[in-house]
Amino acid sequence: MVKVAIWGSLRVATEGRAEVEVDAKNLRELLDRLADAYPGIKPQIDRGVSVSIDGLIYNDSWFTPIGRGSEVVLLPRIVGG
Amino acid sequence: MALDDKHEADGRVFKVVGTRPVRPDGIDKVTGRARFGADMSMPGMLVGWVLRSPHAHAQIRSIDTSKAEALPGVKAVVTRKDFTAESDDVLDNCMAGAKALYDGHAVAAVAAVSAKVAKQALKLIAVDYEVLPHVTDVDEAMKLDAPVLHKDKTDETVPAGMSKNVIQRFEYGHGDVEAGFAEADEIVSRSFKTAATHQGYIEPHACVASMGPDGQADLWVCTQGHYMVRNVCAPMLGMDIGKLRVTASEIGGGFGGKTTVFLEPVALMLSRKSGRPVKMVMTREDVLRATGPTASTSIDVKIGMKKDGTITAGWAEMRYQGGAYPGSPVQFGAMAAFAPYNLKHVKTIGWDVVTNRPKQAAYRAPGAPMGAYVVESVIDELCGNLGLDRLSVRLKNASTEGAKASYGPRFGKIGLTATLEAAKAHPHYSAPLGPSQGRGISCGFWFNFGGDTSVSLSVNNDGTISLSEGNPDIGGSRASMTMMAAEELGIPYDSVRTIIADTSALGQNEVTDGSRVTFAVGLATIKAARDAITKMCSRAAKVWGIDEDAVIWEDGHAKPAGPNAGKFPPMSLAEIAAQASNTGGPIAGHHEVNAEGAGVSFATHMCDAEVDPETGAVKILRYTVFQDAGKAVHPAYVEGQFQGGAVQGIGWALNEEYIYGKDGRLQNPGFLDYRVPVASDLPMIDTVIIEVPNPGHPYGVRGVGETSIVPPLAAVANAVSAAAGVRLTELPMSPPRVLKAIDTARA
Amino acid sequence: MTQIHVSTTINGDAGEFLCEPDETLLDVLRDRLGLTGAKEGCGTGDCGACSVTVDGRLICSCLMLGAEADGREVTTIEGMANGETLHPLQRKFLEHAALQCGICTPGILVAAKALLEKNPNPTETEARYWLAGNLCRCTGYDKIIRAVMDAAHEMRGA
Amino acid sequence: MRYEAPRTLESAVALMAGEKGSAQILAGGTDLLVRMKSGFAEPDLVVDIKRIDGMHAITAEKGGWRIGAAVPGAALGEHAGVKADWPGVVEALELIGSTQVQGRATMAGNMCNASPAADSVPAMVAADAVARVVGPNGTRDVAVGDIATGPGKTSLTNGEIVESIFLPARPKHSGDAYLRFIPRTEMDIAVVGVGVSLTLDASGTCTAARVSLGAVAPTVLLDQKAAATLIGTKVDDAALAKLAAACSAACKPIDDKRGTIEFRTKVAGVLVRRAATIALQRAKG
Repeated sequence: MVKVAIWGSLRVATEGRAEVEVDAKNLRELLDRLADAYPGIKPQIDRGVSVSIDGLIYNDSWFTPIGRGSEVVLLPRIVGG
Repeated sequence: MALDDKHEADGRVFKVVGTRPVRPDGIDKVTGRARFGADMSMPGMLVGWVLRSPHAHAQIRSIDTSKAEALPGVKAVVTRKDFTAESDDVLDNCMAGAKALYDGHAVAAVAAVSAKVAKQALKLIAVDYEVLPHVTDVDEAMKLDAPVLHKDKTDETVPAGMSKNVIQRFEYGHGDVEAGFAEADEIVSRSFKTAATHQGYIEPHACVASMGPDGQADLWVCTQGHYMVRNVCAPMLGMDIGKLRVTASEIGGGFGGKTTVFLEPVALMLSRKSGRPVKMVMTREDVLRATGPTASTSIDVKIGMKKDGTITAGWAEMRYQGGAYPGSPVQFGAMAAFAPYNLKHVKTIGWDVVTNRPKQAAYRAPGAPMGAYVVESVIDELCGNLGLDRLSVRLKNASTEGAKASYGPRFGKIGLTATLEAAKAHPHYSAPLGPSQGRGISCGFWFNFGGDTSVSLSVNNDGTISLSEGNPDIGGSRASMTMMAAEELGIPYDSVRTIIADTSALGQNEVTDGSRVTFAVGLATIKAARDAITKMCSRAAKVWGIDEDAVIWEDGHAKPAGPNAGKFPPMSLAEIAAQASNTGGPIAGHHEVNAEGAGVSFATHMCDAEVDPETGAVKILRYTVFQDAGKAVHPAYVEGQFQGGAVQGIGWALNEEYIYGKDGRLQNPGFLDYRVPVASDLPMIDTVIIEVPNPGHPYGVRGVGETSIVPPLAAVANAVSAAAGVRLTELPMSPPRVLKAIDTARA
Repeated sequence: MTQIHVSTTINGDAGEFLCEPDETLLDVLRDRLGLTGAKEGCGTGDCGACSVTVDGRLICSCLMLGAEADGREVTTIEGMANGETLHPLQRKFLEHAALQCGICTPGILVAAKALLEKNPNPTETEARYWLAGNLCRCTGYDKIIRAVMDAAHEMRGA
Repeated sequence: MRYEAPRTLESAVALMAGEKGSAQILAGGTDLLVRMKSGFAEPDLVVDIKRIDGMHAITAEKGGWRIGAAVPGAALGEHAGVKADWPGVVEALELIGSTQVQGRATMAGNMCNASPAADSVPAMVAADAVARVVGPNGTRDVAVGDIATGPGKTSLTNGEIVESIFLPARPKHSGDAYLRFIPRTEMDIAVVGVGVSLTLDASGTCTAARVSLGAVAPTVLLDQKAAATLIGTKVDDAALAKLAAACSAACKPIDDKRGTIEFRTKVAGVLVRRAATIALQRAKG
């Protein structure tokens, strides 16, 4: 299981929990399981998210491995100028 | 810099990286030969002009183009009806649908044989507008009785009962801010406003589109991302992506403002309808009225501090209007505002709001400068109230490796402390100040990212290298790529020529944004060079008749790996290249990657300002940037990014602003009254490059392009507030505002 | 509307062109003569990207009609280098990395050349005020000013 | 649009007077071309006066200087004689726009553009400059302050052309200065402009003064009350304080994108004090 930190305004979809657990070994599984378990998060996932894994930010790479002890934080999709 | 684990590049002696060679496009750019967006012409070319709404908000009842179409010399007229693709905000922004949503919103376009005829034709287009009430201020737009722009764009995060102009709510943080404030010895709460500013690139948007009756098209355009232009425009035109080839011209500045499309789909449509190439070039007025400024904001912030300087809690509520469509960068403001500080209790709330202004476009670290401005202003005030040294307090609270960022994750290796220590040790910090002068400090943070990148590197028969990448070069990146390829291959800088390939030549490339190019394209370039090296080693092995594993690459030569591999003289890249046909054919390396995991970036800025207490005029006396670059590939262009970002920030702080009249029309759509800094406004901008290698890049490179605009708003505001003797809470700090603040404080 | 016939000297070469009476010199240079080194950043004399000299005087070519050029000597960025030999200012701009995107560069070089012809030994402040009409959004002017001062130094033979 | 570049003033007047549509004089063109670009001006005829003999001349006359209508700021700034006599006027003209604009912009054009914020006009008004106007009915001399009648409007009648501007002989022990306030250091339109010209007697007492204000009313103001506060004084701090108060009182500005009423009113007082101090120093030599 991976612990995922959820930002404040999405916590309405996680019954107020700031952190949820899903069974995922990589980024794709993480997003799929999150959307399955917490349908309220799905619209934001569709709008775009980034995921911070151990402090580094990932946007798209499905097969980025997520270790057991990894720190995982859901973020709105990062853009730049 | 002490590091726990070794970086690949540690101890590596670079030969090319870290030097300051002349950029490959340099001669073209100092002789006038470089071709920018508007410098292209094609045989039989028409010119396209856009009709824009004079109203801030209006229903478009009908558009009658018949008289324009009948004018001799007019070859095509386009309105939204010509675009049959599914509507989205980007298309609607390029050509208004049911409503014109801001002053300057495109409503029709004409292609004609000359600009004169086209402009005449625009006057013949009759648009029947039903003018609607408008709103341009973010706080006004949030009121329940405000005119509503869209009925159905609010998302599920917005509580019921708010104005429909409120699109999305964000919340970040951790801990319990109320508990944190209870521990504080001093609390400061303030409200701030910042005006919308424009990226202000000197080159207006321009493109030339040419579409044939077979549906294939070419587009020449100044953009930060020609692959993006292709991917966005093709579906708007109902085309296959592969049928649209986009070539990036030289680009005259972007800063985020050229990360989307405005004219491009319209030019393609005009070309399709007229059957001729069509050139479109914006006027400066068009640029300011209808392309991406950044958000204006209204922010409340509250920070608590102990007498020893420990920040006990930070809270901010941020309201950003991003123009007529969803997508202000408020979430990045809310994420980045407190990122430099390791806080137990922190909370930020962000509201994305729409108003009758042009759709915002990314502007260098989008959303972050305003967040840093309010937080760093209040920290400065707290330091003043408690009599604490402003740099020491920042050092005491600075985020370091392992600190939990206010937006969630724990930081890896970061260089904030190094920038603060460099600032403290710098002579600027201890230099004396005169009367009516003040010094301001600010830290700043930006995420950076990587993204899809494709690079191809050909080994030519004579041993030179042709390097193709797909990211428009805005600030010298071709030089950096050339350097990294030369470094990796072990050959001179002059043996490599780097070009920006068109969209048919390479795989997908993300836009030149997010401070990604030196990081991501650099990474792909190094990997492409390594790919070529592997192939060259294998050719040498064949010639020598040894195992390819027994060949290594050193200083531009294939060499037997050791005495057991056999005694062969090193074979140079040029020798291998010359024999390529005989040893298996052409040699090329390539690399395609989604370069994820870019390292975040921090900076500390220091500014001295003098205020004329009788007029409110501000003079910037001295300015120093301290920023972590990971590894500076071409230090002169790294310094250039630091200096340019600082000066854009100074402009934002002092004089740049979008001014709307009561009629909702932009009052200053020109460089006369949209006041970007001029040479005589400024001192030299000193720079200190800190290098804390980024573990995610083979040479340790971090993006540097954006972070430099994050601290200056607060650095300048803190300097001006110190010099004026009163806290300034509204940007820009134009002379009337500064004078009024001084007079109010004295009264 | 009848086009006007104009005889002029551009970068030392005598030439002729036809233009509309209300056509700016900038449009003539760019659209009729293929000299696209001068850029239009604003069209209102506020950015300096279209700088050229006319009879030795620095001007914005967007604020002059093409018809006015009759009998005048126009010099543009394309006339700055002598064959393969760059003007010292051009060389110093490259050495100092005084350009990023490069759109303002032609105008700034033309303006800086006019400065050094009038004042071979400008102070930093004089250089900054002379160039105040040339907007640059990328560099913050630091490296531009350094390049101009260094070129001036070299040209004085000091 | 037709473009004409006549060789004589008479033919220029005839062209202007004979045009049935709208006709514009082209001197430096730094205002006209901007207005044409934005569509605010769509003239049927443009008469370029730069090919007329004498339009580029700066000539000594009766101890003063006559400056041709086509003399650009850059040329005036290179003229040691005018600069020595009327440094405030020269500096005012040189403040307009960039170096590039200085290569073209003229005092006569700045005056005829009739902007309340024109930089050279308050300086010329303080200098008591006179415009020479040539028209179908002959030649007349008009005080510079009487040319503009409102924003963009002048007292020139059909066919009339400003041929030159005369800066009178500078009295002994006198000096002038012009200061303006702009948000940046260059490239802006004046938010407030102030011209001061004053004359001292041998003892350093002010015997004559002219004070003018720009950008605080529909036209440039000649502020006689303000001038009166200086006359008979040594232009000391007390006099300067009265001067500042008088100027602020004379302001009738508007709020716009460039400044507020409050700001313009206050800064007018600040600038006039500073300008008078410079003029005083110049008068003392």
